Amino acid sequence: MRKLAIFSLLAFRAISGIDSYASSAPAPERIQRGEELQVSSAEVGRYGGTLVVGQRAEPKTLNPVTATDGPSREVIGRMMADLVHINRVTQQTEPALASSWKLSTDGRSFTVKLRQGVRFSDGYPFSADDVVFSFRVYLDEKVHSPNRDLLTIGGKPISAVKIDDHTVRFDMSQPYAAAERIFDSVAILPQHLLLKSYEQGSFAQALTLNTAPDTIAGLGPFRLKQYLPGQRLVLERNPFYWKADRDGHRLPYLDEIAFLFVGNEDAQILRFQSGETSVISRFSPDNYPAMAREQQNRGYDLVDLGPSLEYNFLFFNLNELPPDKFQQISREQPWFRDLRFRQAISLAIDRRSIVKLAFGGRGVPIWGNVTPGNKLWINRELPHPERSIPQAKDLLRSAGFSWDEKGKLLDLERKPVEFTIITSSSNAQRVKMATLIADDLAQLGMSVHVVPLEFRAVMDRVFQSNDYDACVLGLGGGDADPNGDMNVWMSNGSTHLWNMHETKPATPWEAELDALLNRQLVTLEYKKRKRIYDEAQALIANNLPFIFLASPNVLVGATKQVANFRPAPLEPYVLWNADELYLRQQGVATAK
Amino acid sequence: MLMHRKIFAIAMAFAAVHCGILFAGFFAPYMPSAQHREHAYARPTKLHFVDAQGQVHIRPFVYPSVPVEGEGFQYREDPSSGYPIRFLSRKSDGIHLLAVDSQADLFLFGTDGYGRDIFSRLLFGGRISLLAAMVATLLSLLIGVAAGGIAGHFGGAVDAVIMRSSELVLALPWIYLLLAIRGSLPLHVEPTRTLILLSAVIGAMGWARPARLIRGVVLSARERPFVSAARGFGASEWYLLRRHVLPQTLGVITAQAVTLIPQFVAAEATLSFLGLGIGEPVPSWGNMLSAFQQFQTVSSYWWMAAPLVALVAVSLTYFVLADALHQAGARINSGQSYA
Amino acid sequence: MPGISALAAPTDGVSLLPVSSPIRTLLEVRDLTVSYATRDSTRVAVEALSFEVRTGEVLGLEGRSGSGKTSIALAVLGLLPRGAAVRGEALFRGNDLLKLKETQLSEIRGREVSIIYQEPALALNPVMRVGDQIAEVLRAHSALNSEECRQQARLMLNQVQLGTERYYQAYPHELSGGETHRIVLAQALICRPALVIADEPTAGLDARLKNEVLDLIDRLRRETGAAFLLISHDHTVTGRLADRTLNLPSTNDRGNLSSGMCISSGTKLGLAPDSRTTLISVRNLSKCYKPRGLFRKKNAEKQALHSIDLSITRGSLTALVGPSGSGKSTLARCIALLEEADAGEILFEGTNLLGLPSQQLRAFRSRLQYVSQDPAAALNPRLSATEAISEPLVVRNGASRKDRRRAAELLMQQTGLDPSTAERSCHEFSGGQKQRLVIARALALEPSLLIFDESLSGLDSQTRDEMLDLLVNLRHRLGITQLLISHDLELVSKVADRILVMQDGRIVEQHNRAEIGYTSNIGRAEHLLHAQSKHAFAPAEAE
Amino acid sequence: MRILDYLKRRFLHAVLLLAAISVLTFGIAQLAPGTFLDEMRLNPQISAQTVDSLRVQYGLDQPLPVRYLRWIASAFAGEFGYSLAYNMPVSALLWTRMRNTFLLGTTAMLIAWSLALPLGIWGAFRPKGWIDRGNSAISTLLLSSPELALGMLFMLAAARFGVLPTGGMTSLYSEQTGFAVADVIRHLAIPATVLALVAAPMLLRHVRAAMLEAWNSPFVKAAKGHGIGNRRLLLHHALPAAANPLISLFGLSLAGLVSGSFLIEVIMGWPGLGPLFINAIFARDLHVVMAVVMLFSVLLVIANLISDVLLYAVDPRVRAEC
Repeated sequence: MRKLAIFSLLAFRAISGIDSYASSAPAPERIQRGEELQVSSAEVGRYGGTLVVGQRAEPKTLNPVTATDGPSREVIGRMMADLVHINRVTQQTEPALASSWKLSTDGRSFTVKLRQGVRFSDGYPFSADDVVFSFRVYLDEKVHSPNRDLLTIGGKPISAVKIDDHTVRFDMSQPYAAAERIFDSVAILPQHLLLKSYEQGSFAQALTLNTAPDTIAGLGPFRLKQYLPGQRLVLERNPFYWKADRDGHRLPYLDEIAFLFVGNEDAQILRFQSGETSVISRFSPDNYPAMAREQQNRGYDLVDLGPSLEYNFLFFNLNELPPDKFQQISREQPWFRDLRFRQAISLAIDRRSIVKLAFGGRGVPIWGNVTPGNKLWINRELPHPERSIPQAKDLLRSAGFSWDEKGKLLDLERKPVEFTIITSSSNAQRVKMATLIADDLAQLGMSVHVVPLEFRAVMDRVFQSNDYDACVLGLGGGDADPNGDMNVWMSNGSTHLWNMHETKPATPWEAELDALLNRQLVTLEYKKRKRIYDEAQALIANNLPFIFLASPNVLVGATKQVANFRPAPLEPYVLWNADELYLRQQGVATAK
Repeated sequence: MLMHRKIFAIAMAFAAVHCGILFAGFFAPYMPSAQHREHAYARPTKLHFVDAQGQVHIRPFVYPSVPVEGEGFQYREDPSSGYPIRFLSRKSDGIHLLAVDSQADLFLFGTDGYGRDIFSRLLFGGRISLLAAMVATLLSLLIGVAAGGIAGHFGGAVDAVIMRSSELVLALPWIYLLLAIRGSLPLHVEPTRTLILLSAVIGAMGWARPARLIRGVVLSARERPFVSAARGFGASEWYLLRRHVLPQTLGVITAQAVTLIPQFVAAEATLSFLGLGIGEPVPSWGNMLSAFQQFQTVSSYWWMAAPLVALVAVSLTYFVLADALHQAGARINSGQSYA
Repeated sequence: MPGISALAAPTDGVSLLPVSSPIRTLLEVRDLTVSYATRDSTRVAVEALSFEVRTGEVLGLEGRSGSGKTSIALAVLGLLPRGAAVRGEALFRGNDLLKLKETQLSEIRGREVSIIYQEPALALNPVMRVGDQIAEVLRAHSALNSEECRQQARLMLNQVQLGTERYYQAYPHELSGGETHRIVLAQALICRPALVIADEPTAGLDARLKNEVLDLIDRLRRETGAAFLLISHDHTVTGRLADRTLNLPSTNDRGNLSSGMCISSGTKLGLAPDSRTTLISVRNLSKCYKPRGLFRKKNAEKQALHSIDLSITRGSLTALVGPSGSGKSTLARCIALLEEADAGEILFEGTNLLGLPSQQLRAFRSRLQYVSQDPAAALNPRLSATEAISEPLVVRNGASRKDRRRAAELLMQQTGLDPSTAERSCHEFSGGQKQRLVIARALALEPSLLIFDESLSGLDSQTRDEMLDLLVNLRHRLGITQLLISHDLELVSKVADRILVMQDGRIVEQHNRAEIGYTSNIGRAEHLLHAQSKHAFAPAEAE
Repeated sequence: MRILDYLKRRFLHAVLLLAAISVLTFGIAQLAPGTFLDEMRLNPQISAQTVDSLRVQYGLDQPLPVRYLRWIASAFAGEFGYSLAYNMPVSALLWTRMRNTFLLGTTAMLIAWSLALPLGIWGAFRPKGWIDRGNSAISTLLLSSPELALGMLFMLAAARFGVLPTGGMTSLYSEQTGFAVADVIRHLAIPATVLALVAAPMLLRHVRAAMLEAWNSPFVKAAKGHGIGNRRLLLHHALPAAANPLISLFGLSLAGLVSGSFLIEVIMGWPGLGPLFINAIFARDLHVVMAVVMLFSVLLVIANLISDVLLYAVDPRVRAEC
């Protein structure tokens, strides 16, 4: 019996020793004459090894045109390449498949020079036809690509015209600021593989997870090797990748990247701590202390990248509602519409406590829609009023509110001020924020109830039924450029949360905001544009459609094995330079 | 005699737990929703008997705790001044069994992420959770007994319909219905109404399994000769069911009851997620448990497991009590087995 | 007997004692005392009993039920339940069985001393083929392999005249009462034990089967040379087989019966007997059993009653006799409305009860009372005697607690029970007392017709006689019409006004009391009962 | 022949039940607020028009009966609907995951029964003995702890000691190292154990009760009187007689374990139906939900059927009654 136990333990040890495994990834192809390689400025590394990444959810598709969920985009991003890429660290654009580009003087056309000698991961040569085909697909209404909206400028989609085999011109109906940024993450598709399914009208069903690896090709540093449903997806080196290091070695260094689908953040952390994965991408701040404690024993490094682009906020239901149907809300809306009321609330909220208790101190309080994480666009002049209950009370008093003998706040009709805050129950931090806010506002005599709801129930109330008083949500994380958030701030935007059905600006300041945003959109010079956007930020901060709360820091980690690790506060936080990552030792990058 | 003493002891433990929960306001040192933001995730406060000078005090005292700079939430005791525990002290919100001066804190089971006293929340939360669980258990058993009893006793088409519907109930994705219920409610629901609602929802969902078990017992019970004897002197079917058949299911019912109560307390955590549970900041064991379900909480703040320990302990007393009662009852009803 | 002799005496295993030594006394029991601890006291079942069994002899132990007969059998083999205390000695071949360890005992059990249980139907495993159950015993005590054991079991089955393979493969529920008796006999004898303890080996059998089983025992004991300790309440059994008979004193004193029989003259419980009018008559009654259950079998119907015609006059005592499976119990249950007949009429005081809506039917139910074979099962163990007896009153009109109590005490008196025990729980009463409780309950509704379905067969002769007296009394004092179902012609002929003989679902003979005359015709009827030798797989009657 | 008849009848019942479940599930699912596309709405970079055109493309704008009929048609075509999240037929998602769930469920059931049977039998053989008391204490403890807590505990232990993996089903490259089966077993160990520990206490109680009844039955006492040894008595005489209620339980536990494994799968990252189902529920990926619910219902029906057939095979009394 005992012998058996020992034996089985030994056997377990034996099989867990996967270090001895040598991967079957293809060797990088020799660099050919005339191949216009991009040279990476990163430290020169060594070939080999597998990077293991834990993903909270399974990717849903490999189709770059239809993918909307984070995990899918994280995987697709490694398999595909774009024309112009945003460097996640500098937040500036840099050449990718396009070796250079030029904006015409009228700002309406954008000419792109493509890299020479580039091949897809199946060895098929890449040309301007692929680019034109890709944009045809993205812009086709029947394909329903979410990217189409980004590529639509001034209500008209941009058009791609082939000039020669390595030149493409994009035409826009109006000048567009930061035009090159829209090309980031727009993956160029292999026309030779996808033309048929596109013409048959079955493009959405192409490139699913069940697609055979040899029928899928991209221009990214890696290509599909294996997908095990519910378990993992393995990418292997693209031997034809168009980047090389300073010593002329073709990238990427890694043989393989394995994405393990672990289900949730807890599992992600467990796997990372137990050494089963090599990097951890963005974990929530409350996990930081426990992770940091184990840093030394387990051989990994955690990196706090500072504030993210995510801004969390409280907003009130300012929709025009039929009063007979929403009696309760209609009674409350006069308060919500009163700026002094919103200002009082903003003053009463203890943002430092939110940062401390919801983010374990790893975050920053915010008073505007651009976080300190967005180095290029933040308006540093915005005032940061300190929390003050007396000031808040003064504001309320001036707005006609009063208090009864028990300290309850009464409105003009001497009815108690009572409302609910909904938030998504799956986000513990936001539930915590809402609960803290409720406690803060109790000091003003308001009786505030927190109702955590399932995510889609929250969405339904905010977007469809408008049946809510106030809500805590968070946005951001995609692009640092102001254009990414246009739909939130434009009065006719589709994510204009506080008042969904506006067709024209409901208030003068919203009209002003619309005008400012439209102006920055066509302003091509950064400094001018920044000045306009600063003004917009101030306008938002002064009128408080959202009461901004806090922004969490981006926290990531990697085992000490992983080199060239340069995480960034923009998605995908750690894998954006996967082509440059390498492992200091052979084998699977795990902590020992 | 020995048996009686055992039952007595268990019943006393049972009473003690429920007394503490019932008079939470007296036993709890703090209000359950009072946030001590400077003391989030504080460890259970140490009670001291010996001060820095080595002097022994009969009345326990505590040292104030001071946040320590560094990662996460760490505190150290400040031994410069001790504060004795006051018994039966009067505060603005009534008399409390235990209290300390406001310069120090008395967190017997530590605090949660908002700096709320877990011990107080446990007592207040137990009130609502146990009540909801018990009412829900009662309800689901009531429906279960009725459905199972009728199905087993009358058989035939009634049986088929009831049993098929129980299979239906077991198979349906209830989450959607719960979401729909949540959608049709006003956003803010008072805890008392939530309680009723919770019990109703859980009860309505939980009847299928007890019903199937009870049906099994009834099937064999109704075949017993004394049932047909009673039928022979003109008893109605309802009388038979009530007087002879259902009493035989008591064993199954008690066994089910004690398994369902802890399950239902835990189920509230799931319902909280759907927005149907007891909302913050009102405590319940269910919403306290859901905080504990995060891995880091488990590994870093072990005292957050208090609701789990309490739940297991309370269920254990239920189990043991039910077992003891059952054994006592088994003498009268010898020869009957139960599940 | 090749099979048995091949086995010879236990020489293949480790024997505790040399068999060859000529010990005349096989089992010697000295001062055996068995007591059971109950909640409040200890009950002594056997007190200081001494006897001996000699090699090859049949010792009869005779005693009333409750005299601790079964306890003796179990005590000797160490099979008493927990909580039973045994004192004294039981020397088997000089070894005290009471002091042996469990492992040593199990070597002796079945191999040297075997036991035949009172109710063979219960003593057989319902999910095991009976042949295997016989082989099992041999397997436990010999070094033979399982195939050889099975072979021996077949031979043994042959010896108990169940030689075909069909019997080997049968499950207990497929066998008739007499057949199960043979099976347990085969089990007891397959290892050729020196001593067989038989506890009521013929209980529950009708006269013919009883004779057959007794003949078989007699034959087998001569063939095998085994000694028998024959325990029975029936002196005909012991008288027929035993070389010596020992009478057991009754330890459990149970109420003075004759005094219990007095019915206070002031009470008026029923109508005066009127022998003229017909109380109930049955016409063309048919009943067919359709199989139930999940795996419904086609064409498996069984016609239990074929167009029965029958009428019972008011105040009479009618007996219905017939062999097992003749449909008499079905008829009784149909008349008692416990089962629904398929066709025909049951006219009760002129009203056809068949097809009445259940609401109206309930009023008639109280007037037709049925007393089942097994009184223990017919009482809810959760209820007290008062509750049980007065239950019909509650059902009928919800009498007050006080009224119920008074009625229960009166009824207990009438049926010879001690009214001071009225608050006891039903399960605390003995078998005979339970039977009285059931009768008392049946009387509570002042029924017009009482049906006794084999209600007397499980009782010892003395109790049975007392019960018969009770029936006669009920009839004369209260004028209650009675229908008595039995397989025991001799018994019913003592009391019945009229005897109906049933066979294969038909009433084949009727005898009035005058005709019976205690002699001539009984012989004929008895012959008839015996002649209905049923084949092997006759389904059990009560199905 | 009669078993065929019986199966025919059961099949009819099952079809009716499944039809009812599918209609109700479909109906109930519509009551939940929100749709699959809601997550897109929150993305400022996707316009409302795109979301609306997707709505039309997915047919979410159609009336309920039309959508139901479409699903039925697709189910009969063997696709079981179309997953909006994965952009592919549901059937392609189901089979591997179902296999994995079965693997976990059956392993757990094996463990649970192989714990419950011997311990329950022993408990009935020596009631109030120390093993019996230990069983009852541990099973009571297990019954009163939520399975989630149990799962967490094991995961923490796994992470701490590092002997067993903390999740998943296979290691990277396990197929190349030649220990593929052993690797799966290693990964199975924790989830299967947790699941078994959740299920075993109830089974144990039932086994003990059934065995106690069989052990105290007159025929076992009679067999004891024939000198049959305890071991054989227990296993060959009492156990088959006690099998009847246990077989019914077996059917229930089969269905129970598979559904119970959903939660454990989610916690432990086991690639079964559980994570797929839970995610589909919250993503309102209706057809995936439908498919899993129907699969589960079919399993329920089959489990009941299996236990009935087993009952028929094992208990001659049942056979006779029929």
